[in-house]
Amino acid sequence: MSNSVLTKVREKLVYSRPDSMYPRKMHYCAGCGHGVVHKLLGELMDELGIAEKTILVAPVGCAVLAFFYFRADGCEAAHGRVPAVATGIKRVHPDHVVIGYQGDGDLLAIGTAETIHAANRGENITVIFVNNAIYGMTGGQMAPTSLVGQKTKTSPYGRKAEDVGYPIRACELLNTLEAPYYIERTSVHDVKNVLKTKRALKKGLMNQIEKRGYSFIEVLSACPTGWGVTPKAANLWVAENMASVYPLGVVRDKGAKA
Amino acid sequence: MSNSVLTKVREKLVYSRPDSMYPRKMHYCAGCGHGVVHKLLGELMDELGIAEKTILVAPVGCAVLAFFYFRADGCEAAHGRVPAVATGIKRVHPDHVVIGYQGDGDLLAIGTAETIHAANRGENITVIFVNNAIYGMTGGQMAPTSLVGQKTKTSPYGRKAEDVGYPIRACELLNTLEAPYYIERTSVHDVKNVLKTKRALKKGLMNQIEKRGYSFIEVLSACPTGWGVTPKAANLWVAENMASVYPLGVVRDKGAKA
Amino acid sequence: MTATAEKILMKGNEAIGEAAVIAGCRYFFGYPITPQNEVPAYMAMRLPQVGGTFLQAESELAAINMVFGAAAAGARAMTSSSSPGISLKQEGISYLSGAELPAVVVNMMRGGPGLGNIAGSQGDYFQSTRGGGHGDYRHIVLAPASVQELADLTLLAFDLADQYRIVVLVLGDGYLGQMSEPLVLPQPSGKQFDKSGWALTGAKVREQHLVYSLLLSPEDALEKLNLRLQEKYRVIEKNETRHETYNTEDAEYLLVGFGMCARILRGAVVSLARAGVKAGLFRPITLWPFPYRELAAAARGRKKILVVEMNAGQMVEDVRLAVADSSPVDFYGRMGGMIPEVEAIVERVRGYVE
Amino acid sequence: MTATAEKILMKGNEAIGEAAVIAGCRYFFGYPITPQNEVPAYMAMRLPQVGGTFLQAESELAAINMVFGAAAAGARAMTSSSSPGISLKQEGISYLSGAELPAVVVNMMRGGPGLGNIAGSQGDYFQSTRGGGHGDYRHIVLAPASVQELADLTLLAFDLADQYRIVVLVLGDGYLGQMSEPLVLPQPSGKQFDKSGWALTGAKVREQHLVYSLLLSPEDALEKLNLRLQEKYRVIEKNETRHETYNTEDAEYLLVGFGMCARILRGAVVSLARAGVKAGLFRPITLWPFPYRELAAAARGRKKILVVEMNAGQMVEDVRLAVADSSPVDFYGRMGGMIPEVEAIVERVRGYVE
Amino acid sequence: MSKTNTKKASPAATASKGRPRIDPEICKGCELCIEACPEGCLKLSVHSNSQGVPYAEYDPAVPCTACKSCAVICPDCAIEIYKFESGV
Amino acid sequence: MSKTNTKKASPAATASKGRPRIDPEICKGCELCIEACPEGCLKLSVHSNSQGVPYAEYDPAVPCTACKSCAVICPDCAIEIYKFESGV
Amino acid sequence: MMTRLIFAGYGGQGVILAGKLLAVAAMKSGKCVSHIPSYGVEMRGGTANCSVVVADEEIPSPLVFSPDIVCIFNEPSLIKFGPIVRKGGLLFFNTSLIDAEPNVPGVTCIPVPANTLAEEAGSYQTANMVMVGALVARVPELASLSALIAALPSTVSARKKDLLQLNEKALKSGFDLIQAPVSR
Amino acid sequence: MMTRLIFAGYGGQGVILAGKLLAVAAMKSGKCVSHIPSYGVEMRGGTANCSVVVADEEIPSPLVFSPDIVCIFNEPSLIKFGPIVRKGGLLFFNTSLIDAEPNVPGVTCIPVPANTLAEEAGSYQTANMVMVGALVARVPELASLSALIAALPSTVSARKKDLLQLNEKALKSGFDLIQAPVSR
Ligand SMILES: Cc1ncc(C[n+]2csc(CCOP(=O)(O)OP(=O)(O)O)c2C)c(N)n1
Ligand SMILES: Cc1ncc(C[n+]2csc(CCOP(=O)(O)OP(=O)(O)O)c2C)c(N)n1
Ligand code: SF4
Ligand code: SF4
Ligand code: SF4
Ligand code: SF4
Ligand code: SF4
Ligand code: SF4
Ligand SMILES: [Mg+2]
Ligand SMILES: [Mg+2]
Repeated sequence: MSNSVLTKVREKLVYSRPDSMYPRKMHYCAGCGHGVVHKLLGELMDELGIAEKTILVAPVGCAVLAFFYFRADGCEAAHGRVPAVATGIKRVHPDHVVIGYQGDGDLLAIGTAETIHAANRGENITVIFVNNAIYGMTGGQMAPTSLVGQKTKTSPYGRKAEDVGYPIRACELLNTLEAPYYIERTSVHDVKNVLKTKRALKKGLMNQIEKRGYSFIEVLSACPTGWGVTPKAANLWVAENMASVYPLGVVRDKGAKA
Repeated sequence: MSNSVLTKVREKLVYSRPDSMYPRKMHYCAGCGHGVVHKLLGELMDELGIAEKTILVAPVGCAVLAFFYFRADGCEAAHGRVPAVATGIKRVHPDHVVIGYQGDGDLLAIGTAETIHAANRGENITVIFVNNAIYGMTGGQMAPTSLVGQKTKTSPYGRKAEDVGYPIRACELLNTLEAPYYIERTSVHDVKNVLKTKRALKKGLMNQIEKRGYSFIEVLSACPTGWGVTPKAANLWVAENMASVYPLGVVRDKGAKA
Repeated sequence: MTATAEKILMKGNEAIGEAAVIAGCRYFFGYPITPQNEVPAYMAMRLPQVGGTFLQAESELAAINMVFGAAAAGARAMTSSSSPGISLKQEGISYLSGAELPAVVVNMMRGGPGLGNIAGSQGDYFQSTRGGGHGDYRHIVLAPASVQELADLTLLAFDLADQYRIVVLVLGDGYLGQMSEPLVLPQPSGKQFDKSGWALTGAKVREQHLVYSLLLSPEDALEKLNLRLQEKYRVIEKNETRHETYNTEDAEYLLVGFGMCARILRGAVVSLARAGVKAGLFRPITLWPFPYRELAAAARGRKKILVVEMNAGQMVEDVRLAVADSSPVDFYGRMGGMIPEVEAIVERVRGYVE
Repeated sequence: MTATAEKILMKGNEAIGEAAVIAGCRYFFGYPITPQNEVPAYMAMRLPQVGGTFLQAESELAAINMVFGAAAAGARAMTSSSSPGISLKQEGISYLSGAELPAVVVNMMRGGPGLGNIAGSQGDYFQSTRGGGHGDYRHIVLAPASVQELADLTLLAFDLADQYRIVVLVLGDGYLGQMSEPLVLPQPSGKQFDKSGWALTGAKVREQHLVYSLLLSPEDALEKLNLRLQEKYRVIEKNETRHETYNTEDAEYLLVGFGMCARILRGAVVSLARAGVKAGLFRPITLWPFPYRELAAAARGRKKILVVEMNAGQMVEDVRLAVADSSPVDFYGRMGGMIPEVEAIVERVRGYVE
Repeated sequence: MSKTNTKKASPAATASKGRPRIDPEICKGCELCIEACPEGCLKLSVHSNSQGVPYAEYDPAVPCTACKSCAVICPDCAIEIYKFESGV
Repeated sequence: MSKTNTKKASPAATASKGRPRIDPEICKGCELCIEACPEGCLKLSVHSNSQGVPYAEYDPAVPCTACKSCAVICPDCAIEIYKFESGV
Repeated sequence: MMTRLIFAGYGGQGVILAGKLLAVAAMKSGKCVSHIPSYGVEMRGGTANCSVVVADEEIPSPLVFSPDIVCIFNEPSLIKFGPIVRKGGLLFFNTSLIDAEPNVPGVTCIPVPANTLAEEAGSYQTANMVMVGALVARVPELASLSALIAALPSTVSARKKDLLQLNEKALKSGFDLIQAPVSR
Repeated sequence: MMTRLIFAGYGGQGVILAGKLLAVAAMKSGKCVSHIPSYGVEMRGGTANCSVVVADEEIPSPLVFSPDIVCIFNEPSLIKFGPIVRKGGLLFFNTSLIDAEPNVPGVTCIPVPANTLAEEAGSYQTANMVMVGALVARVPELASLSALIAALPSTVSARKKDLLQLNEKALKSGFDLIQAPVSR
């Protein structure tokens, strides 16, 4: 890269791959939101110095290999069972940072019961919920969060609310429970929201470190492949279509000063 | 029974076992709320004339034999899967009256996912949820709805909220979904509330008959055996302890005139 | 296969879907899992066209129990999944079996155990033939070996299910599901099955119908159910055992395999014949009921039996049970989604000759 | 049993719980189901007393996956259930097996299929020994026949699980779980197992540890795992096969049964001896690995082998595999929660004599 | 039960408007009807049914208003209510 | 991409405050960085990486403010940002 | 020696505990014993029963199908278990709740006014103890009265520890009932 | 006769479709055929390939481990599949994206400027067709050009029906590329 006029200028590296992540190319599609969330998690592991006591529980979904990218211990969970596996780990290691990472099929379809009950127990874990309104890994089937009218492999004529119901809002669902400490919905469709997501994830991790209880961060995230559009168009779709169904913001924060 | 002074008076039978119920002695313990709910259901089958097109899906729980008591078709469902079985039936027979009957363990523990998703699809069924804050059939273990501090076989030191969380409120949980048409919580701990419960059940059945969609009636119900108290004391406990945690009343009614 | 019927090139998973539609199946409940995703996708597209219901369930558990409901209501219903998803359905399958409901379940097996991978495998033979669920039940297991058979046996599955009020498992694998082959669409069998004696259709003008498997009294109820089931199973063993042989007349070596392996073994038999080695193929088509007697007869007098599976050796137990001490039984298996190659089998058999 | 140790009368299910506590198990995750409810109830009472964690999971699925987490974290963890609940755990057990995690699972079998009833049964033998879940895995299956053994074998189960990084299934039945018998509490084995090489304890000062079974490449990864598992299974078959015989020396008839049936058969042997009929008992203690070789040896030269089970005939297949054509094998079974009576067995054997 | 008997059973009892009929074999003796009766008409029998359970019985000395409360609360459909028609 | 180029790249561009460094082998060509750069510094290369994917590249003609937007949005950690230190 | 017993009555009458007490006492006396309650989704709060086996040798099955001895606390249990007692067996029955004289050919029927004696002993809840006392008085090879008394503390649940004295008294009163003709 | 082929390139280059078209054409010509895509959780949007077998007899395995013929669309695929072609086999490679001349001993390498010809034919998306055209020109026993053209409508997805003409043109241009020296 030639920048000849400025050759004398000292350069300072101000942004780079987080140390807590291996220098491995991630397997996600171009423009996939999972990558962004991973990066934020890596950055926070750096900032909070928690990689060495983190245990990341990966879902079955596109993020099935998530633990390969972090310099931390990692665990698989059967499809939907991340909260149960994370519970098992956390009960054994109450001082470690146990992070559950899940997609919408994993967390809100097959794993509905585990999600609700871990939240209801107020397990002191941090759950990161990547909502991309589709089953990415299996090739684009309807998710519980797919929008009304959305065409997928298993809703080829568009999601019909009368037949299969409406998108489920995880944050609002969990907000009916007493135990959860912190619930927020964010998005990674543009720079501003990526940074907001980072703040939310940080809060979620801090809550756990400080033993305040269960934190849940839902991240609206693009799946260009599953939606059959370009990454740009996908992020636009998040902003224009998803964010209205899934309002961004803090849903609950027991730690917020009133 | 001697009523000699009145022998000449003509008697009219104004209350008796509903015709839709077989003259069988029910297997429930003395004072069990399930019996009351069954009776109401029988009365409504009479009043609405629906027994012959009713298919009752019984849970695994003390009500596992529910279908033995009604002159209607009946179906078993594996523990927690009543909503799935009812969905299968209803999709085949959209004009029949499909009633799901479930206990708190069945509906809110093992069957959490099925409960939420059938509600979210807005299946045109009527779900009767008998909440007795305990696993009756298996001998009194903690249920998702057991109260904080409640001693059960699996919470011998009393339910600790910090450890296993708070009682879950099914109506409020389902009320975060868009599809359900009608959600109400009632109780059968005294005569007034029994009659209210009947009205709620009627509404739930009428909604189905009129194809309005999913109805959910939660009934607070005594389990004297599981709680280890007399029936009287049990009904008192419902009134004094359960009703404050589980507020009675209509949670949602899309059919109500605003 | 009628001579005039048109051949189309179709993917195995889609052939299953179309065959089910031809069979009159109008209710499909499923949950996505690779490598069978084309089955639900096909049904999602196709069933609405014929007035049927496709429903993506919230999980495999929900799916199998929706099938329970639809079957209890008297409909032809099916679900489809792959290994981990089939494990989740075991409780439901046991319930279907206990309640004697007819249903078709498709398992396009993938590499296991655990999450494993999505390549084709035959690692679920034991689960399929010995009941992965609890209790003494059996289901009919059909093992197709081509796209044509995926269609034909799916069609048959619905008839058998209704005839015997039993679960029928169509046991394929990821490779069969993903491959495309020429297919002549099968014709509906035209068989009718009367369900009016038990199906839940509303108790108007008749006694109530109940569908359940809770039988509290061991002696008077549950043992009786079990005895009835066992009796039914004996009838099925008698009438529905299916197998196929190829080149067995004067074979010195008998190759035994099912599904994908059977076609590879057929290739090996051809190769061996070219090399002057007399080998034949015995291929169970029903894995339960297993063709014990037929295999015992076919095995008699052979120098060696070679069982080939895409697993660590499961059907080989049934082969041993059939053959007992009459001929030595050898096993060759590939695991984790690997598929045996014709050459490896030829080599193994030539080893016997030398 | 040490001579000085005090005997207490304890219920089978509670003996399991106390033995687990003695074994150092501090994590129990379960979901209620009859006839094993005293296990979780006991643990709910007992674990808090020793600083352990009892957690009633929201379902059997959650329970087995919590065990997965706790085992991955390096702890001794267990779950317990009965037939339908065990069916639901099959996926999780396959995952545990694929990830090679040590765990103890208790199944107090009840009558099936479906909801069945809550009486004791042995209907899950196939599921237990052939892997009800998907893929080529095995778990060690221990079949206690008394309250004392429920305790002793539960203790052993934890050691075996850790030693081989495998799931160990303690396979009892409702009758064993509900009955009370004299028990001498077992002593901890004192064995230590180093989990520092793989357990999830935080990647401080070491490489990351990962617990998973997703192995995408069939050839390089998943087949390798399977080969390693099979190798391990061969070692276990060699070292851990357990059985017991009674009165077999000059027996003309060999009775074979496990668990509850074994004690009834022992009674039959005694009765037959009184009647002058020479019968002996062969009792597999490990159902997997099954004592094929030992049984083959014990069966040689007997006039008849009688297999007795509380099911429609499941272990009898393993007996046939062991015995092959060497002696005729007969079967007597009761189902649906029924238990064979000594008299019926005596009668059957006397029938052979005449 | 003391509570029950003191409820409303005033000495100057008017004539009954009806009566409950309790099937002693179906009754499980839960006493909920006794609790529910606003008139205090019901009490637990000193006898037991064939299951060995003392059952609820109507005390005809205490006039019944045929209000049905007892029947409504009875979990076991053990109670029928008969209303006395005016004319003879 | 036309949009990108007209964004802010005024002819009277001030000197860069920094620069992004994009690893072409890690880049998947999603173009999100291009979209995100407020200065219009980035474009898709006419070349492809060894995976055959055209990657994003920095156009040094357009001054970079080292605002990090491109790096923040990049899902693949393909971008490093270097800030030019004043002194020297 | 192998004696197979069934205790049967209503749930709540303490039949399970009666069996347990006998089993513990026999165990402490060096016998092989087994105890198993019946369990089932029967009428909740209905009848309850348990099987007890006391033997000198290992016990094959804890379930008792044709008992040598039954202890019957109420009528429904008499109807159910009376007919299955083996020829030559014993049938103890609670005359306080059973009006009719049992008619079981080949079986010796022993009347025990269990509730009456229990109430005399201080609590109607100890009818089960009266029965066990009577049982061992008649069949001393099962366990001695002193073994039963010694087994009480470990058998009776913690909540009911204050009833220990009453239980002992009831045991003795049942024992004396049978022993009486002999000792007096 | 049994010919085993692999088509390999990037996802999106239409290699699966190329294989499918050949299979359909061969099937319509009375051959036994099989087609199977590779599938896996590989780098998403990464390489794709499919195996095709065309034979006169029943096909044992649709998977091809040592192909007789490979059609290679990009460099990573050349690296992966070049070495496994059996001795005496053919390797068609897309010179538009592959710079180096493949060095595979014992294998005949046939250069096809697939993208270039496709663009000339009107759309760069039809490079797959160019390749199939070239393939059957060189190996006519697989299928005829006319059979391929006849197979087009049933193979190309509905959304792309408007591309039918372009596809046909591309097929022909690939065919002509190889036939040229002979026919001219
Ligand atoms: C028991 C089971 N059922 C189904 C699958 C198949 N499966 C894998 S990932 C997945 C869903 C993925 O969707 P999501 O959770 O939204 O994650 P994404 O890929 O979109 O990030 C499914 C159904 C499985 N592996 N196991
Ligand atoms: C898969 C499975 N798990 C557990 C059980 C055991 N079980 C039967 S009923 C029941 C819970 C009953 O509680 P609830 O649903 O609240 O009903 P209730 O008896 O209180 O009316 C349980 C856990 C079972 N039969 N199947
Ligand atoms: S399929 Fe969707 S979620 Fe999965 S990696 Fe690709 S873009 Fe991401
Ligand atoms: S245990 Fe409870 S819920 Fe069950 S029948 Fe008895 S009182 Fe009713
Ligand atoms: S009807 Fe009313 S007044 Fe009469 S007994 Fe019943 S509750 Fe009492
Ligand atoms: S409420 Fe019914 S069951 Fe209860 S005591 Fe009264 S009559 Fe009997
Ligand atoms: S740092 Fe900012 S100005 Fe520089 S290239 Fe990136 S987005 Fe553009
Ligand atoms: S955002 Fe990253 S991956 Fe995407 S084009 Fe830019 S540098 Fe490449
Ligand atoms: Mg998703
Ligand atoms: Mg309950």
